[in-house]
This record gives sequence, structure tokens and C-alpha cells, in this order.
Amino acid sequence: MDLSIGPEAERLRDEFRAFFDKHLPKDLAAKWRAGAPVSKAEHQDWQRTLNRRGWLGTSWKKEWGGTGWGPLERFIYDEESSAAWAPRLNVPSIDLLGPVLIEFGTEAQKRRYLPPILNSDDWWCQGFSEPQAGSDLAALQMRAVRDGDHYVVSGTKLWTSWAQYANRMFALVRTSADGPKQAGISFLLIDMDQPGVTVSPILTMGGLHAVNEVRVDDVRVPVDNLVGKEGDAWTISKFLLSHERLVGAWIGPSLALMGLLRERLRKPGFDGRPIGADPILRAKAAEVESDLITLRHTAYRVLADELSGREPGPIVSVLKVRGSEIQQVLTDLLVQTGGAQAMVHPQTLTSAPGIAPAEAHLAQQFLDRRKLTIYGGSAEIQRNIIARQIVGV
Amino acid sequence: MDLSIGPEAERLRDEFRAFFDKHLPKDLAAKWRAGAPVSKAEHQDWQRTLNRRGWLGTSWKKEWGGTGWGPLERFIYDEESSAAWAPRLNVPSIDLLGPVLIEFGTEAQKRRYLPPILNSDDWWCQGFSEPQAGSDLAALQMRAVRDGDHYVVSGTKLWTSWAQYANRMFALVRTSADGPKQAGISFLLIDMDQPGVTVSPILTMGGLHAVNEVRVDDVRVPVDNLVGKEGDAWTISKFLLSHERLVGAWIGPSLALMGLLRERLRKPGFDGRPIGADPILRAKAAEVESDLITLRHTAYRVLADELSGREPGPIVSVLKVRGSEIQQVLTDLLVQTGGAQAMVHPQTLTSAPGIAPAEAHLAQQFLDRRKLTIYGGSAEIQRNIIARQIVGV
Amino acid sequence: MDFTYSEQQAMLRDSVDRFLAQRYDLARRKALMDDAPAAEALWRDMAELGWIGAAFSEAEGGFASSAIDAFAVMEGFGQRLVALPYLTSVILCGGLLRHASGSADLISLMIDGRLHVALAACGETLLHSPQHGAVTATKAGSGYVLTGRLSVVLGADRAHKLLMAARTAGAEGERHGVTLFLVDTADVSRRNYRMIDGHGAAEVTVENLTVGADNMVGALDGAAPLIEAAIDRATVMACGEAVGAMGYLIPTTAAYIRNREQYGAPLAKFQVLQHRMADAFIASETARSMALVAAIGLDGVPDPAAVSSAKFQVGRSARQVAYQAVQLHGGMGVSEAMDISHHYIRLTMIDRLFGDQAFHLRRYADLTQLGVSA
Amino acid sequence: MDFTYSEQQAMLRDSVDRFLAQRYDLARRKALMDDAPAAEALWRDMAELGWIGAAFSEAEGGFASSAIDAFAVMEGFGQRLVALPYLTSVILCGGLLRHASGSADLISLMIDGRLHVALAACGETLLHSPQHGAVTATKAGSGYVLTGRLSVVLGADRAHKLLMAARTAGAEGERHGVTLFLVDTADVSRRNYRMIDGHGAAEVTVENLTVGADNMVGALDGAAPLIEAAIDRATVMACGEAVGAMGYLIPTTAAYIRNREQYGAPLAKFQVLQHRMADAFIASETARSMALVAAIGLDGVPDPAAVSSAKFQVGRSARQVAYQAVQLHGGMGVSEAMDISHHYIRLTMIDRLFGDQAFHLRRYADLTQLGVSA
Repeated sequence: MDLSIGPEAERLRDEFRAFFDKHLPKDLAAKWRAGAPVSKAEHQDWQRTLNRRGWLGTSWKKEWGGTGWGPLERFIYDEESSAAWAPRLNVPSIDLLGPVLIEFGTEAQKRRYLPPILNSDDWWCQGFSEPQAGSDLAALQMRAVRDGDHYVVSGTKLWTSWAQYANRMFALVRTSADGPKQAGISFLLIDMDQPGVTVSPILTMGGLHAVNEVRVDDVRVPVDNLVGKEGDAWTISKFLLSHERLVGAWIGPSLALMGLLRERLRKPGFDGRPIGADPILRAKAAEVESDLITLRHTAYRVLADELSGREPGPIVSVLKVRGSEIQQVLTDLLVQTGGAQAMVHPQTLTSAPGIAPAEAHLAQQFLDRRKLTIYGGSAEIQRNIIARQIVGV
Repeated sequence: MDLSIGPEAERLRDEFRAFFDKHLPKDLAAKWRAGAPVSKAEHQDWQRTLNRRGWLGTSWKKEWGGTGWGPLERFIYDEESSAAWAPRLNVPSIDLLGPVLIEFGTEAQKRRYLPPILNSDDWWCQGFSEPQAGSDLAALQMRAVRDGDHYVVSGTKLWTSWAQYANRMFALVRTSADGPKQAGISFLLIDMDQPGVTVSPILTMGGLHAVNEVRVDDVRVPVDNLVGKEGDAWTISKFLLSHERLVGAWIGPSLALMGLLRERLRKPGFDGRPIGADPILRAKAAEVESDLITLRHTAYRVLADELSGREPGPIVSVLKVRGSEIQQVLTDLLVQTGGAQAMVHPQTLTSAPGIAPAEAHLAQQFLDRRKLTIYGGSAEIQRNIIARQIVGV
Repeated sequence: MDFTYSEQQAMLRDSVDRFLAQRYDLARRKALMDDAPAAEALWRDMAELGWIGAAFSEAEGGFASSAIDAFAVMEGFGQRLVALPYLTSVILCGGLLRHASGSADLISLMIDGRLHVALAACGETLLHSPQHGAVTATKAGSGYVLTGRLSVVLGADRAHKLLMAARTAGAEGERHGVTLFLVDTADVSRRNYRMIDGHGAAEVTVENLTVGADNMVGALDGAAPLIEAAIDRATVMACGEAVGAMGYLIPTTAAYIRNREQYGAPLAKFQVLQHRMADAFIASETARSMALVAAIGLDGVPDPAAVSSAKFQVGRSARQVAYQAVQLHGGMGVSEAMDISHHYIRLTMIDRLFGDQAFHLRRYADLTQLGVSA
Repeated sequence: MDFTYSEQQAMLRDSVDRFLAQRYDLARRKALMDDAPAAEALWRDMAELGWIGAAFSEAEGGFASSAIDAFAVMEGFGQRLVALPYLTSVILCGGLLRHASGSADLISLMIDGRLHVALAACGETLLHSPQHGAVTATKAGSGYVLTGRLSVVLGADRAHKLLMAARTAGAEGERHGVTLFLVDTADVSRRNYRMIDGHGAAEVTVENLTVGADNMVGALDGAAPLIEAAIDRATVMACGEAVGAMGYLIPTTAAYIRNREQYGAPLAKFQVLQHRMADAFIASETARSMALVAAIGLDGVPDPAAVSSAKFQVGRSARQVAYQAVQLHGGMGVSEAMDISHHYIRLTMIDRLFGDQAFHLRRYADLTQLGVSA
């Protein structure tokens, strides 16, 4: 047994650190660290900075402008990116659609869609969930009816993240009602800058606008925009999931939050003593840090399995379940360190110099993490998956 | 709203206290308090002391030598009995079979069986569970085949508490295999002092001998020993359960254990400071005490409902679930207060003056409580019951 | 032994329910946040129905036969997610006004719905530990000069007056030496905002504000025990609000999972979700028991240990019930368009308000001398 | 990056499995408790297979290429519920013997299976906090006179020698001033008994026992760090044992609920039980990760924080997995006739041994300066 990631990966880790230290704008990192909103332009600027260095398409093949990295490099990159408080990227474009197109797309699709992702001119959203198809994607109802060289698409997508920034959407659509439910679902690219596509905000807990409803009414989509063949969506989705394996563990972001928590615990609290002097809060912080480093090593186990070609099995679901829970605990503890100020609604603050920005977004971040055990395969579904494999029913 | 139990009940509570203080042998109370074994003879002596005062048949009508008390009096009696560390009585005789016979028995059955219970000459055990019928009693298989004036009974009962002390058993037996499973079950009284009845000990965690296997091979039982009619067992069992409503909350015993825990927390620990000075252990102790007084008041709510003729509903299952859990937590915390000594196996001690008797049985008690969430309607079944009523599926 | 509302209390509870069903919902709640006059008008209507008087004894000009009356109102408010300053003004400050000069008039104004007061005390905490604070009082003639800033004063945004705790003697952290002054909000500077749960608050700054001896509420240097008692009372009422909220969330969530289908079956068919509901019920009903006991205790000899036990139970249960209500509602549970998410936030706030679970466990242990050597 | 056993370690692990499958079961385990000669014979056979040597480096006469070797043995022992003093004698004391005079001979004897040693230290705790103790040493010529009593010395019942910690300087509770002495059990008085988990122990009394300077193990007054390091090593190995036990309980329980029918269906069909199994798996696998990391760390720079993190994780997970294994086995789970209940007890013991969860969380926080002002 051996914990080291090897000299090559260590060297890369140092390179990442140096790069983030030099090129990530301090004010952007500070905003992200405080949980304050980051504009689309700021996101794009940062993505372009990364792309100039060649580090945007971290799960793309080199021939398409990606890094050609394996899972280890990507994992370390994510850890360091989080540690530096670099904002999250447009994940649907970069980590989801990009690899899908490279794997399943036509040459034309690749040439048309990949470059604008890398130069951040295109912003994609992922249209999967629907009002009647949350956890159960097979139940989805957005129809795509063939009409000559086009599909006519109608239906509603729900919980679509950052659709308000997006000019394009990749969506699961029903191209057939025959056969098993899953077989009739296809993977379609939809231009959002056209009549018939309506994006309405869905505000979530704490007043955040991160998700949307996307209505599509009789929108004509060229058949060329079909990825793979009709009915291939299930295969593509499974491919996507295998890409999200380690991301759902939230290791990097949680390590960063833990650093924040450690820092806050050292500050004096309402009674003048360090906040972390409270033995109960201290024990809880120690527990979540232990949980986090434990999960980090569990992720490394999965990584080691992947690198040596072993199928990691139900541990992947373990990462998702524990990763979400740890995020929830961490943000809960962060709120606890903030006293009354942590419960202020930041969007209602006009100018209150007494409320430190560091406190102002703690509650919102805590509330935002509430969704983590719900979306992208709920905590219950992950446990079903684990149980199926270990109990075998 | 009003918390008082009324002057009459308060007076009775004082009477109980005075009586236990005067008549409960100190060494017996000390044994019970330490969790040390108590012999059958000691049990009988104590029951006879109670019976002389007229306080044994606490759920019996006066005409049969009982106290004629209502649920409030019984509850207070149980609280005070536990507070005084009086040993538990032969519950199957006194609190289960007694009321059943008074409600469902024939005049002959009452005359024959009730007096020897009160004078503690008879010791009954309850033959319900079977190897293939644990939680699911309807699956039970002990057969009772009619043969003239007798039933010929064959089968095996499992987990039969204190059968090693018992000379009689009331058992659920299958008198018919027709119709719905539950309808073929009858309630039968079986004399254990006869050939064909074999009691084998089942040792449970920590080496305790409290439960047994009872094999019954072709034993002839007079038809007169049937309680109620054939197939009545289900009705009788339900009657029994309503009697156990408040007992399953373990309020009195838990209050007594909490007193013990409080006492132990004041003692110096391995580092010379009071054991309870540890903030984590202290918080856990405070939590379980809060849980306990909360459950006690929840039991009083059920009691108040009963007294005013309202159906308490699923709260009864709440008492059982939380009552078991609290017992488990309390004994776990007690072990934590005992350091290394609490983990010694008391049955292997010959004479080790260094190991205080107070520590010697803590682990055994903790292990013994493990069963509480399993037997008598497991924690899972209680939750099914609650869910059925509040979700309504 | 009786754990049910009296006929009169049940009527009060029903009146709260009926009124709110007609006049208050999520949209109105949101609208009132930006519309102070409309909020005031609604408040006067509530006052006319006697809900504020329900928090004061007849001797004080109110209608309360017992503390349970206000508890019943709070339960109704919790059920319907009312975001108005009943808890912070009527309950928390109403009791303290008894010690103010001219208390009868003040209370009468409050009962009429024409006076909001906020408590500016306890430093940067969510209203526990009055031995801490940020306002200093310097003796000046027969009065005092107040200076200091509190960044979060709940209910101060629309308050007419503040009960402001100031350090008149001793050192920060000492119970002795805290004095309460009643000051007009016109005499302080405020920056108004809302808490994450939609309730109003303000940052309050006083600078060299001169107050007379008649502004003093209670005895000089002796406010800490008064504030603690007021907080204890408010804590129990907050428990009532949470009990109301849990009493709403459980049947609402049960109904949701009965109707919502996934994988071809109602969610309610999944045993795991059934048990979550059972656990929520266990949490809610036991918390209710302890909250009722603490509420009954308010009419008798003060039992702060019972209050802490109740607050701990309610905080823990409320968090659990709210968590599961959101989880079982799935995406709908986190949406601002549904009341579930707002209940989640409010119950999170109540868990922290007046001291969180760890605070009350420690206080319970302190008060009952748990783990202290004999 | 590699979290798998080497080929050699896998072979060792297999040999443990195969041997125990043939030579050890619940009945034999019980029998050996009252049959010391038979236990010794079995022990010698194990020694011949190299399992004791697997805990010592080649320089010491053993065969270990890494600490992982002994971890693999412990995992096998945990799986098969071995109640022999590998942990308390070989692991805990084996490392300390390195500091004894004549250590080569002692270790050689131990590797041959002919020497059991027990650690008499840490007062009345379950072997944490060596700054506490009950034996005093008084200087007498070039040696010391030992007096004191320890009521629980794990593994002392069948030990040939004791490593006895005594206070040679400083006050009770100080790390400086603890010295280890190697004494023959013939020179102390013992009352033997068993712990609740079936492992042997004894109460040990020394009265005016004179020991020479050559009995001293390690430096005068400096044993606390040595004992702590030995306990850290043993803690990681206990984690290995628990990981083995959990690795047994989960598939065994899964098989049980697949086969056991209640209400006309296999228990495995109940979703609540499926999720319990999933949670047990989550607990077990994450604990395994942290335990492996701590074990790998034993070969490098000591990282006591990783040890405490591992012990906390393993303790919490082990309790949870054992609880559910019993619960899902129903009545069978609490019966002494089945191994489930014995695993439950042993895992409860491991949770407490070398410091419980709260102890290790605090130690982790101390070591990593969590919550300490900068």
C-alpha cells in the first residue's frame, strides 16, 4: 500500500498552486469564498484565463483542445482549484457536454460546438429533470416529433441550473413512446436564443436564483442536433454519470470550507474566547474534518481503482452520499460560528457596515446545500443502489 | 392545562415511597440496582411482601384480590417501585395472565389459577415467539390437536423469558390451519411440570440467562385450559398489548438508571476530576435526561388521554420506540462512566476486591438492553404502525 | 392532569387559524415585508381580535387566563408561518414593559396594536446571555449617556421603541451591571434589513444618547435576571411556534408523498419514507410534550431547566422534521414558491434563537447540577 | 497510490483465513478460554505460520516488510473473532520490548510463541493516557521498589511478563516521570478473569517488589511517549480487527435477511432494512479507508492525528454496523450461540479500547490545533 500520488502528479499540483496564486483575481476568489454572487462575465473571464493556459477542457482529449488528463490529474486539479477558491466553471459545457460530444458527436457537431465552449462564448445548461420526472428520468415527457429535417420539441424542463446564463441547452427528449420507457429517449442540442424557449427563474431557499424552469413550445430543432442515434440518451447518460463519480464527493470544495471553518473557529466569539473553545462545537468540527479526510481517502481509493482498471462498485454512491452530507454539516457549522449576523438575509442589506461580508452569506450557503441530498440521484436512490449491490435483491 | 396528578394520587405516591423505604430489603434493592442476579426465592419473597400489603395485583380487579387501580395509580406505583430499586415482578403472571383470566377466563380457571399467582406459588412464562415466528406471530406453528377432552400439543417456543423459573406457561397455539392465519390461534394454559416439556437455556449477550427454548412434545393439555374460545388468541393478545402501553416506555426504570448515572458522574474519574466534568459526556447525559423527562411527560399525555377516554393513537408506539432507545443510551453512558472496570465479565470474577460491584454489571446491563428494540414489537414494526396511521397507506 | 387547550384557548386557536386562512398566505407574507402600512393594518386587525391581549394578564389590561393562551396563538402563527413581530415585541418586550415607568399606558398601546418594541441586548448573540453587550452607559447627572452598536436587533426595523441593555457597572460578561433603558427609535440610527427567515431586524447605533432615570426599566444594574426571564418566556413561545410548524409539516408532507408518483408508485409506498415520517412524528410529538410542560410552568414557579429541556427538544425535533419535509418534497421542497422551504428556514432560525441546542443542554446541566461533584 | 494488499500480504491474509476456518470457531473460542494449554498449543501453531513474526521487522528477527502485514493478520482475526492476546501482547508490548535490555532474546521468544507480555499502565482507563497510573516506584539503591494495584490489565491472565508503568518522578497526571519496568508475573499477585468480550485480563497487585536498573525499559521518567507510540500502533491494529469484523458482519447479515422470511417475504425485501445495510456499508467502507491510511502511516513519520481520526471513524462505524447486524438478526442476534452477538461485544470493546470516540476527537483537535486562537 502507498499513499503517494507520484512525483509527476506532485509537480503538477505545485504548478496548479502557482498558477492559481498568480492568475486568479483576488477579488473573485474573495467573493467565491464568501459565497457572494459571481457574474457571468466574471465566470467567462476566469474560464478564458484557464483556457489560455490550456487548462479548461480538463476532461477533454488533447486533439480537441483539452488537457488529455487522466482521473488523477483531474482530481488534483479540482482539489487545488477549490483550495484557491476559484469559482466553479460552467460544468454542463465543460465537464458534461464536451466529453459527450467527443465520445458520441459527429465530426460536424464537434467542430461546431467544442470551440465556443473553450473560448466561453457558449454557455450550456443541462435539461434533464421535468415536473413529473425528478429522480425517475424514465418518466420524462418533453416530446421531439420528427418533421422532415427537424424535430418539433415541446415540453418543460425543471430545476435547470444557470439556464438564465445559457444560450444553449442539451436535453433529454422523448422521440418515441413505444417499447421500454428508457429506449425512447434521445439526447438533443437546443439553441435557446429563439422564440418558443422561455426561461423562468425558480428561487430557492434563501432567495438564490440558480435554477430555472425552461419551457419549450413547438421549437424546431435540426435533426443534425441529435447526439448519437435516437434512443441513445440512456447510454450517454450513463457515460455522463461515470464522469461525475468523483465530483459528487465535493472533496475540494469541502476542504476549502473546512479551512474557512478552522479560521473562523480561531476568531473570538461573543464572549471574547475563540469560537472554537466551545468543546461541543469543537468536537463537531473535529468530527466533520475527520469525516472529510476519510472521504477524501475513500475518493483516492476509487481513483486508485480507476487507474488500475478495477470497477470500484458501490463505493461511488458512498462518495455521493457522504459528500453531500459533509457539505451540509460544514455549512451548518459555519453558520453556528457566525452568531446573529450569520442569519441576516444578505439580499436585504443595503449598507450595513456592522455586518461583515464574511458572515453575510453563511446562511445562504447553508440553505443552498440543502439540495445536495435531493438532486443528481437523491440520497435515497444512492442507498437503493448500494443495497442492490450488497444485499442483492 | 395542568400537570398535577391530584392530591389523591400524590398521597398514594407518598404511601408507596414510605412502604418501599420500610419493607424493601436493602440488600435486594442494592443487588437490583447493581444489575446483579436475583434468585427466584428472593423474587417470591418480595412478591409476597407486596401481596401482604395488597399491592401485587396492581392491574387486577378488587374481587380477585387486586388493587382495582386505574392507569394513573399503576403508573405512579411503577415509577415509585423503580425509584426504590424494587426488582421487577413475574410480569407474565401478574400483569399479563392475571388480567386476561379476569377478563376472558372461566370461573373455574379464575379460582384455580389466580390465587397461586398472588401468593407466588405459581410462576408463569409467556410462550409466544417461535423459531419461524418472531415479529410475525401469525406464522406460529405450535400445534394443539383436539383429542377428546384434551389437546395434544407439539412445537417449540423460543425466547421464553424466565421459563427456567416457571412451572406454568400460557401459550399461543395453532388449533386450526384453515382460514386466515390469525384465526386459527388459541390461548392455552400448559403445566410445565410434566414429561414432554423441556426447557433449554438460551444465553444472551454477556452470558445472561433470561430466555429459553421450550420444547413441547405430544403433551396432553385438558380442554379446560383453553382461555376463551378456539381462535380467540388474537383478541386476547390485543387486550394484552393495551395493557403494556405504558410499560414499554420504561419510565420508572429509566428514571432510576438516570439517578444512578447522575451519581456516577459526580464521582472522580481516572484523572481525579468528576467523571461528569467531561463536557461531551455531560452533554450526552443532559440530552438523555431531557429525552427521558420528555418521554415521561409524553407518557402522562397518554395517561391523561386514557383517563378521559380518548384513544391515544400512534403515540403509544412512540413510547415503545423512545423508551427502548433511552434505556440503551442510558446503559451505554453508564458503561462509559466505568472505565476499564465496566468492561469486566462479572461471571468470571472469583474474588477481586479491586473491581467494585457497582462497575461489575454495567456492561452486562448495557448488553441486555440490546434486545429492547427487537422484542415485543421491534422498533421497525412500531415505526410501521406509526406510519400506517399518519401516512395512511 | 390535562394536556389539552381549554375551551377558550381552543376558540382562540381556531380564530387564529380561520383569520390567517383568509388573510394570510405566502404571497401576502412576502408582500408585507415591503409594505409596512399594510403590515400595520393587519396587525391592528389582529390586535382587535384580542391576540395581543392574550399575552397579558387581566391586571395588565389583557385577557390572558394563562400563558397557554399566548402559546396557542404562537402555535397558530407557527402553522401559518406568520412573519410579524409577535414574538420579539409582544412576548419578549411585553413582559419587560411591566417594569417600565408608565407601563400601563405602554402595555395598553401595545395591546391595541400601536406599539412595537424590540429588545436590543445580548450583544452579537441571537438573544441569549444578557451579560454580554455592546452598549455602554456613562453616568451624566441623574441620567446616562448611551453609546454603542448592535448589528442585529430583531424586530427593530419597525419598532417604535427599543429596550436597550447597557453596561452601567462591572465588566463585560458580568451579570451585575446591566441596565435596561427604554429609548425611542427616533433617537437611534438604524439600518433596516431582513433576517434569512423574512423577519425584520436592524443594525442599531446609539451615539451619546442622553437618557433620564425615568427611561430606566427595572433596577439599576439588575436587568440581567429580568432579561433572562423574558427570554425564557419567549423561548417557550418560540417552542409553541415550532410545534405549530411541525404540526403543519407532517400531514402536509404525508399528503405530498401519497400523491406524488415516482417509478410508477406513490412515494408513500416506499418504506424508507414511511419510517422517515414515523421518525418525524416521534420527534414532533415528544417535543410537543416538553413544550407544553414548559408552557404550563410559565404560570407557576419559574423552571428554567424545563425551558432549556423544551428548547433543546424542540430545536432538535424541528430541525429533523424540517429536513425530512424538504427531503421528501424533493425539488419542490427547496423552492421559494412553496411554504415548505420557508418553514425550513424559520425552524432553523428558531433552533438558534435564544440559544441553540448545545447552549440549552449546557444550561440544563448547569441548572440541574449534572456532573458536578457533590 | 495503492490501497490493496501486496501479493505477500494477501497470501498472509489468506493463510490466516484458511487456518482459522479449520482450527477456530465459536465453540473452540469458548473452550480455549478455560483451557490454557490448548490455547498455548494453538498459539505456537500460529507462531510457526509466521503470524507473530509478521509484527516485527527483519532486523528484529521478524518477517514484516511493512506495518500492513500485521494489519492483514488483525483483519483476519477480526473477521474470525479471535480471542487470543495478539493485540495486547504481540502488537502492544512487542514494540515496547525493543527498548528492553536483552530485547533480541525476548522478541525471539515472542515470535516463537513462547512469551506473552501484558502492559500494566494507564491506571483505570482502557489503555489511554499513560500519564495516569497507580504504581509508585521508590528509589532503592540502583533499583526501585514498586507498589500499587491495577484492577484491569488486559492479557495479564496468561502473560509471562508485565511491562509495568510506575511513577518515578513528578505527580500523577504528568507525562514526565513515568518509567516502564519489565517484571515477571511470578513476582506479582494476580486475580484472573475475563473481559466481557472473552479476552483475558487480571487484577495485578505489586507490593514492595524490588526491580533492578536492567528491568527498566526505555529511559528513566521517559516512558509516556514510548507507551503512547505503542498504543497508537495498537490502535491502528485494533482498527484493522474492527475492519475485519465489519467485513464479516455485512455480508453475513445480508445473507441472513435474504433467507429469513417474515410476513411472507424475505426480510431483504423491506426497503428500510436495505437502507440499513447501505448505511452499514457506507460506515464500514469509509472507516476502512481511514484505517488503511493510518496503517500506511505507521511505516513513515508518525501521524497521531491520523491515528485518532481512524480510531474515531472505526469506533463510530463499528458500533453502527454491529448494532444493525444484531437488529437485523432479531432474536438470533442477541443469542450467545451465534457469533453476531460476540462481534457486537468485541466491537463495543474496540470502540472503548485505547480511548473512545470522544477521546480521539478531542485528541485529533488538540493535535491539529483545531479551535485554538492563532
